[in-house]
Amino acid sequence: MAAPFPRWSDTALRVALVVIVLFVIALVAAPMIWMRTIFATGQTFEVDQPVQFDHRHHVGDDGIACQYCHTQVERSPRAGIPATEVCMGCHSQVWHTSPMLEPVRRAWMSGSPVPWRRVHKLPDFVFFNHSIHVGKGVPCTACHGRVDKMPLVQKVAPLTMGWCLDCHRAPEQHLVPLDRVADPAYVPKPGEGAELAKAYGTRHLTHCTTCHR
Amino acid sequence: MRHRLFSRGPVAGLVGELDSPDALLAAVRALRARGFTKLDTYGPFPVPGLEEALHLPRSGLGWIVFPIAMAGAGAAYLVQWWTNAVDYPLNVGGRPPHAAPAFVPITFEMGVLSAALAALVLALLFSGLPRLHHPLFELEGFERASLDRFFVVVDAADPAFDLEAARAALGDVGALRAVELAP
Amino acid sequence: MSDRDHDHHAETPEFPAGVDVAPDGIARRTFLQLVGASAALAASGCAQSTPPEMLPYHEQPEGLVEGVPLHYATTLSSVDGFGVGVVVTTREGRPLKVEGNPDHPDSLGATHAWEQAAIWSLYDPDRARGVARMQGPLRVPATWDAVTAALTAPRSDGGAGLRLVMRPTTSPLLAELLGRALRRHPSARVTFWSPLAPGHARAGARLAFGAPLQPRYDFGRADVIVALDGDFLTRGPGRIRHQAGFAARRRPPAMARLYVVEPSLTVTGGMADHRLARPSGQVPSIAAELVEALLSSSNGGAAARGANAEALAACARALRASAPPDPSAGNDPRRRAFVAAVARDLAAAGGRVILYADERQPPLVHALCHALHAHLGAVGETVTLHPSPLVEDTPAIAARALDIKSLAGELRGGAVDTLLVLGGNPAYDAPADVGFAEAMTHAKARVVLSPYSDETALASTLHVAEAHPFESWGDARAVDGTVSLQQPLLQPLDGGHSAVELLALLAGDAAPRPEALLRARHARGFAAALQRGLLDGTATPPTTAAIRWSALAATPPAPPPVTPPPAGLVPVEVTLAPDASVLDGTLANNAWLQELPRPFTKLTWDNAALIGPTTAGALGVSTEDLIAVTDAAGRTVEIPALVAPGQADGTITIALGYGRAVAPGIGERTARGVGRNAYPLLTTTGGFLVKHATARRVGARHPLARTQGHFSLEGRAVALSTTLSAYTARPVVAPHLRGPVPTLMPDVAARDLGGPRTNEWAMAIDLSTCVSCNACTIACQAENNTFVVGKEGVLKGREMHWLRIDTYYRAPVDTRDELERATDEPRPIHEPMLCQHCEKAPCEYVCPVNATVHSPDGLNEMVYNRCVGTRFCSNNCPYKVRRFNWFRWTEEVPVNAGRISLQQNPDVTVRERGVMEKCTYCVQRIRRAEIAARLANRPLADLEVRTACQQVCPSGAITFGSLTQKGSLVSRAHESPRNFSVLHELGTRPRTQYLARIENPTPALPMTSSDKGHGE
Amino acid sequence: MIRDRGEALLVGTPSDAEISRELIGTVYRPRGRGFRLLLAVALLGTGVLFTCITITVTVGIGTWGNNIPVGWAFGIINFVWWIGIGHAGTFISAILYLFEQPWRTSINRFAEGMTLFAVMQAGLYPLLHLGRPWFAYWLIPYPSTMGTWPNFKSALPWDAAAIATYFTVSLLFWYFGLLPDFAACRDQAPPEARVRRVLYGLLALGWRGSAQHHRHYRLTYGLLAALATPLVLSVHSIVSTDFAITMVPGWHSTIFPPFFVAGAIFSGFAMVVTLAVPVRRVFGLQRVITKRHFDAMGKMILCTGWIVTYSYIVELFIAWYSGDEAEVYQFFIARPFSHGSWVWWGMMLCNVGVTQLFWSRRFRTNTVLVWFAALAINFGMWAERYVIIVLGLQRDYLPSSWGDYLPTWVDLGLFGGTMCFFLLLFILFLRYVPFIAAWEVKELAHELRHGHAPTGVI
Repeated sequence: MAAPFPRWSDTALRVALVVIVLFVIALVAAPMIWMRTIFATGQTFEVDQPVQFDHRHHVGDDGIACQYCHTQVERSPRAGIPATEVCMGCHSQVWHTSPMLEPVRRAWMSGSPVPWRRVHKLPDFVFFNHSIHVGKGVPCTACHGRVDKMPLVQKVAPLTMGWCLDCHRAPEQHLVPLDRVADPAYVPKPGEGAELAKAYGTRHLTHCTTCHR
Repeated sequence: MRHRLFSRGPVAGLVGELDSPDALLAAVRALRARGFTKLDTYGPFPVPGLEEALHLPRSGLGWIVFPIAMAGAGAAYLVQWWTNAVDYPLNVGGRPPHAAPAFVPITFEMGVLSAALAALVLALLFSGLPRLHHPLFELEGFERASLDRFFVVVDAADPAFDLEAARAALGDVGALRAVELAP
Repeated sequence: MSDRDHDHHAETPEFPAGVDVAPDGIARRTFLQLVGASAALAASGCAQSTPPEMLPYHEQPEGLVEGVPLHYATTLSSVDGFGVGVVVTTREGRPLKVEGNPDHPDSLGATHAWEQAAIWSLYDPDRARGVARMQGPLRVPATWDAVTAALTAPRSDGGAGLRLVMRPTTSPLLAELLGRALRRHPSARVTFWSPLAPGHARAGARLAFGAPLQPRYDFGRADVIVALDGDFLTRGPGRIRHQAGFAARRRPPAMARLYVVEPSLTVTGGMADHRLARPSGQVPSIAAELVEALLSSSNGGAAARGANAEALAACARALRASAPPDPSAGNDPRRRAFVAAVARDLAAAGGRVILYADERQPPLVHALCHALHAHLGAVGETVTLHPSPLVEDTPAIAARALDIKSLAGELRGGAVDTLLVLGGNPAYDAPADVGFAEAMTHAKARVVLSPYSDETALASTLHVAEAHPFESWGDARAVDGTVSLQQPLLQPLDGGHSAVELLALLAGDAAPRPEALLRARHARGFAAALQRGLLDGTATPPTTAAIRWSALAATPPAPPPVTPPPAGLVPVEVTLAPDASVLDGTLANNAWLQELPRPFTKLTWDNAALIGPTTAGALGVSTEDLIAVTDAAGRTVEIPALVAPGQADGTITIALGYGRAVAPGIGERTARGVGRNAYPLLTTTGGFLVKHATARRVGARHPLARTQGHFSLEGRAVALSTTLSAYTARPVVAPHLRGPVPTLMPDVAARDLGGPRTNEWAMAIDLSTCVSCNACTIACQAENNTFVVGKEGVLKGREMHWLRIDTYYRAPVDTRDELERATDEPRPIHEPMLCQHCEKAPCEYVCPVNATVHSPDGLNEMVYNRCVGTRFCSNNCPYKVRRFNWFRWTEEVPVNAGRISLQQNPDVTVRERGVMEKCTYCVQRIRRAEIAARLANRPLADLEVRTACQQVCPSGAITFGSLTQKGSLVSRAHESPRNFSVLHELGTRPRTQYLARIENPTPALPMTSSDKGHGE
Repeated sequence: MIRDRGEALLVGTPSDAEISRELIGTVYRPRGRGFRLLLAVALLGTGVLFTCITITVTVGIGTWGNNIPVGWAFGIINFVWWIGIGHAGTFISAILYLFEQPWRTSINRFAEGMTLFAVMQAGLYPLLHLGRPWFAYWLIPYPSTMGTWPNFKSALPWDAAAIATYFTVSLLFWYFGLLPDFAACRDQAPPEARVRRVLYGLLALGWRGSAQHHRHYRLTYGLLAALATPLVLSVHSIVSTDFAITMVPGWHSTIFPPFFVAGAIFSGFAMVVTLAVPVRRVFGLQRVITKRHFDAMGKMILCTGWIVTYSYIVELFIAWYSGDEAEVYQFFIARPFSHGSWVWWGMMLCNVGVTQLFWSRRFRTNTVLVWFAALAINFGMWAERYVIIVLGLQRDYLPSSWGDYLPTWVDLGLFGGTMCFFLLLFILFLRYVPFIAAWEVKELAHELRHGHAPTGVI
């Protein structure tokens, strides 16, 4: 009887083995890598808004403080989306004819709100509280980045649990004086964070009910 | 450690076919007596005393597997310790984060697992497997090596190789046939 | 703004769609437009790919801070018409949670289960919508004008053909409007009907004082309390106050003593120091014996003499005569000893006594109680008398009042062309001999105001959906007359209307504006009242009315005829009782209440015939056997039996409010098919007491869903009790069940991991004052988004309540057979059981994914989104307080889905299928308070954080706080000599600890074996 | 006839060729009607299994009978039962190999097959019984974006590791042992079976039976045996910690590891007998699987059966001796008298009662009687797990939370389903794999001919 396998079969087998091993490795590695890409976290993608609201202009040029529109950020778990009246507060005077602001005016007349698009979204089982972060010297930029340089707001942080933990384990690196919390340009001096942490009694909260309730 | 079966010269070696383990033993002893050293045998099951007859050293595989097992176990323990006690220590039921007794089972299992895997892979490598094709397979009737026949091969690479002598030796021990392997 | 509150679809890797309930778009949209937060539209926001919408307010509502709750003071009227002041928590316009109003005299900051459950009724998907003309069972939508036309139209007959039916009410506004309406229609008459109206009590007061005075009890001052078939802890006006006062006197050393005579275990009976299980029918003669004992100088002492002794004796004779002769009286040593002991205590108490009877007792017994109060000098001491706040007792209206039986007569006589029913459900709950359902069809125009398409609504021609109290303006009085206001928290979800509007129409006001009417009624201090919830200085001063002794001594009513039952049938005395959950049926459609385990029976989603073991033996029935109960007139009710400990021999107790006959498709879907209707046994003559009934076994069986199946302590020291005397002799109740336990484990304190030591949260529960009123269970459910599982779920042992109340019978009992277990005097003890937050939690170390771990401040944390659902933690929890989401409950039990999801607390995760859950010590409240305190850079004060169960408890049995705060209530409770840990020997070191129950039995009565025992 | 200590291990003096024909030839025999019928049944049952799995995963664990307090029931019972069965195979091939028991030779191969297939069934349950099986991978320590890790103080990760290791090592051991026989299949292939020749050739990895191969082969085989031996003992010990580390009355017990291992081997041998009897009959292997084998297995059953019995006695004694009211109630009232206690009586009858029959050699060597006894023991061991898990949970510390358990049709479907799935795998194995180690039988025959003891390695 002839030999069961020709000469080349050994080479073929070895190649096949290598391929299989690589495939298995990829099977495990690929999703782990994917979860860390901006495509999974949704970072750096500009979200189209019904009104092309330009933070660069409002914050950067006009120097309007964050709290002027996000009024409740210091009292509420949420920064809050400004009510239409807040927009109209200025824009009934300035640019009150700009076609760009037409949707806002329509909203103001009709009473039906402007359907803004959400950029920073946490799962429903995560309870993030703006007031305590802002109130303890965590600047807006720590999570939202240089909004004053964004024509359209985009997500700069992955907002993964691991990312939250990084800061909760070592908040010092981010802290700024309370009066500079809303100042996107402020750069903390070296060592300042540690002092502030002492001053504000900053705690390293990594237990679950800090965020999950 | 794969034993080569190709050498310069007219023949690659001489194959003798025998019909019983005892005949095989006899053949090997005879060939050794005639000074042949590069011998190999083939048969359906390991014939007792054959390895001694061939003067094959005991496999040293165990010496490699042991450290691998230790490494596997060690890694397992480190992972448990680092994840539970260092990276994210939590108060779990008031138990210490570094709970050595609780880490034992997995440490043990991983040790065994790595040892077993290592042993298998090494055994194959040492015996030059997998090797689907082999010149002996082209030898007519060799398929009975896994059924009921026994073969002894005298490698031409053997410094003491002498076709006629080998043939004679095989004849003496009552080999069914002695076939030359073309290179 | 975060879309947690509005975007219920959020799809996330850890929690796929469905984790959070998606209410049906329409309902929530209309709803939220109405409340002005059109943000609701965010419900359309969905998958990650297209970012969800965020809808800002048009104008930021006054005082509203997103994510921060607002509180409104308002009022809920009980079925008996009395108001309970409440404070409602709202978030972004959604009412979420009811709390008691601390300023309100009849709430004192606490509520009962019914007030808690009101929030469910608000979002009840089965509520009727708007106005409709009824064509048979068909609701043909109509306009408000139809109602206006029907009611404002001037009548030629001066209202001779106009009849009103109302629930008992104390509302000054309604009183005024009713007065105006009756003046406009001089010959119209009004009927006040509710099966739970305090009729006998008022009749008794009339007998005693000549006027329907309203007694107001101060249980906090009473040393001796005698409940003559009277459940003052959960029934009648001022129940919450009663419980608070009573609880105050159940804590040693200054303890009151409670005697109870009753046919079947009530919440009050369960707290008795001495309880005599006897049929209601025997109570009058027992009362008589009590008077005689009191008057016999041997134990009466000073009380024996006194001016009115003779009148009292006459009264007692009258009672004897009125009661059916009961042969047992003579040869009943326990009864005699009991009566003697009560008499002796009453005489010795120096006026600090309360005698309390319930609606089942004839007026004469109520009168006797008043008389005894006066005689023993309790008036002004423990009892004050106030003019009745009930509208029907104001002379002008009383003159025009008509009892329901005569009303039915008039209806049948064809004298009535227009019948106006303002709330209530007479077609269902009127006495059988009235036959109201049939009678009302004789009226041509039948305008009915009711929240559901219930029996009465279906029999109407014009049905107006009644607005929920949280949707409408109104007011109500407390027992002492204090007026509290009821303000709407949102626009009517289903376009409902209130009795105020309809009465105003009837009074000729074409376009009534309830707010204006109310403002006009209480012109002074209205704004302040809206803030505080009640009008200052509206309490009526106690009256000093004298007992009319002569009238009391007058001739007794003739004893009812005794008809011997046919052979083969077992004679029983049936006592009807409002159900512990659904009362008279008004709340039958409330899923929370339906699933609330009834005290003692732990029965859910059903009513049953409670029956004593001996009687059950005679009938040859056991629990879940169907029996047929037939009254003297041959009316029969088929109902499953439930062998109940502490049920008097020869009696059967049946809860009312079930077996709703509502048409399929519309009406109360939750209530349909639940339980059996016992109203056929209710008659105008017999009332709640059906004498000379008979019972027989039917043969069929009916499964009963109960949350507890085993009531014996098995001799385990899990619920401790002892007597006051034993306690004073040896204060530390259980030295072996407290303090540190030896362990080989190195002590890993929470603070060594993940953060500095801040607080050490802990709880203490006082078994002396827990009466098992169940308020905590519902409060927890409302606060923590706990789903209901339906009868099927309970039958399978899958109820989700985070806090359950375990009831054990301490009387020595056989362990295996329910029948044998039931004894005459079961001596129950209640033990609220919730997560014990063990410092060495067995649940934690078995979780493979760290989904349940310990926080630095001593909480046993349950991380739903990390849980994979091995249920290992539940197996290893010796307290079995963990609950598992066996299904996606919104799909498995549809009532969880839809509009009710608007009630869900946005601070608490809604749990997905397949994850474990349990009590969190209301961690959301803790964190909220912590953040507030840290923002203000101040430490947390004691009691700044209150758990839902603690806040609601009328007894104040639950204490919560931090052990690190020196002198905090909880740390003192943990030091108390009564303190013990359940299953202490397991070394779990629970943070929830218990205070042993102390009882105060009289030495005059023999102690049952277990009195000494620590729960043996 | 070659005899070894009385009973024959091998009847007659088969030549290597005969052995090959008998044992290797099976894979080339044409399929019979019986096979097709059995296959149909197995496939049907497997269908049921996957239907029930789908229902469980889509609707939820609620479709099972579990409740609070009985958080674990059929799922874990069947898991432990299957794992237990999976013990005999490796026990026979590893431990008996190290102890140089010649009688292991002709039964070890399909005992190992049985092990693998049983472990596969067992492996299903821990996944299925999860509330959210799609997150099962959270038990593995991998660097997640959440920064969270498993808790290695829990017995469940131990379980996962133990089962995975046990399965892998058993698989390797089995496959490694098969190499020479795959080679034989390759070489014995009839001309028409070209495809299968290639397949077997691939599986044989080019095995040529060279002395050089055997040199490493025998050492490795011994090594794997030496590694598998502690595994056999560790796996069920670790499984038993699922219960032993808790405080549930009746679970919290230090005797569990040895108790469980003995029980596992007990049930394992019972299952081997259950399978060996029909296989022997159908394939006419009376020459290879002889009374001697049943005699030996009978002795193993008797011995392990007595260890189990002893454990029962100790449990009762300790419960009484501890004086712990929950324990006492659990063992003396709950198990014999409460809801579902008939299972306890069944367990006692089968595990303690039936075992005693194995005292008689005549009984041990009567394949028919032994087969029925083995069935009884299979049930008895399932009942034991039911008693421990369900009856334990039904009556724990607080009487208020006591509750009863009843399985649903999904529970039963899953259990029956796994049995059919097991059957399916097993008959395919019988059909396409040399289920008796031909090369070892040849070796054995050779050694018996020469009358010297079989060679071990170490």
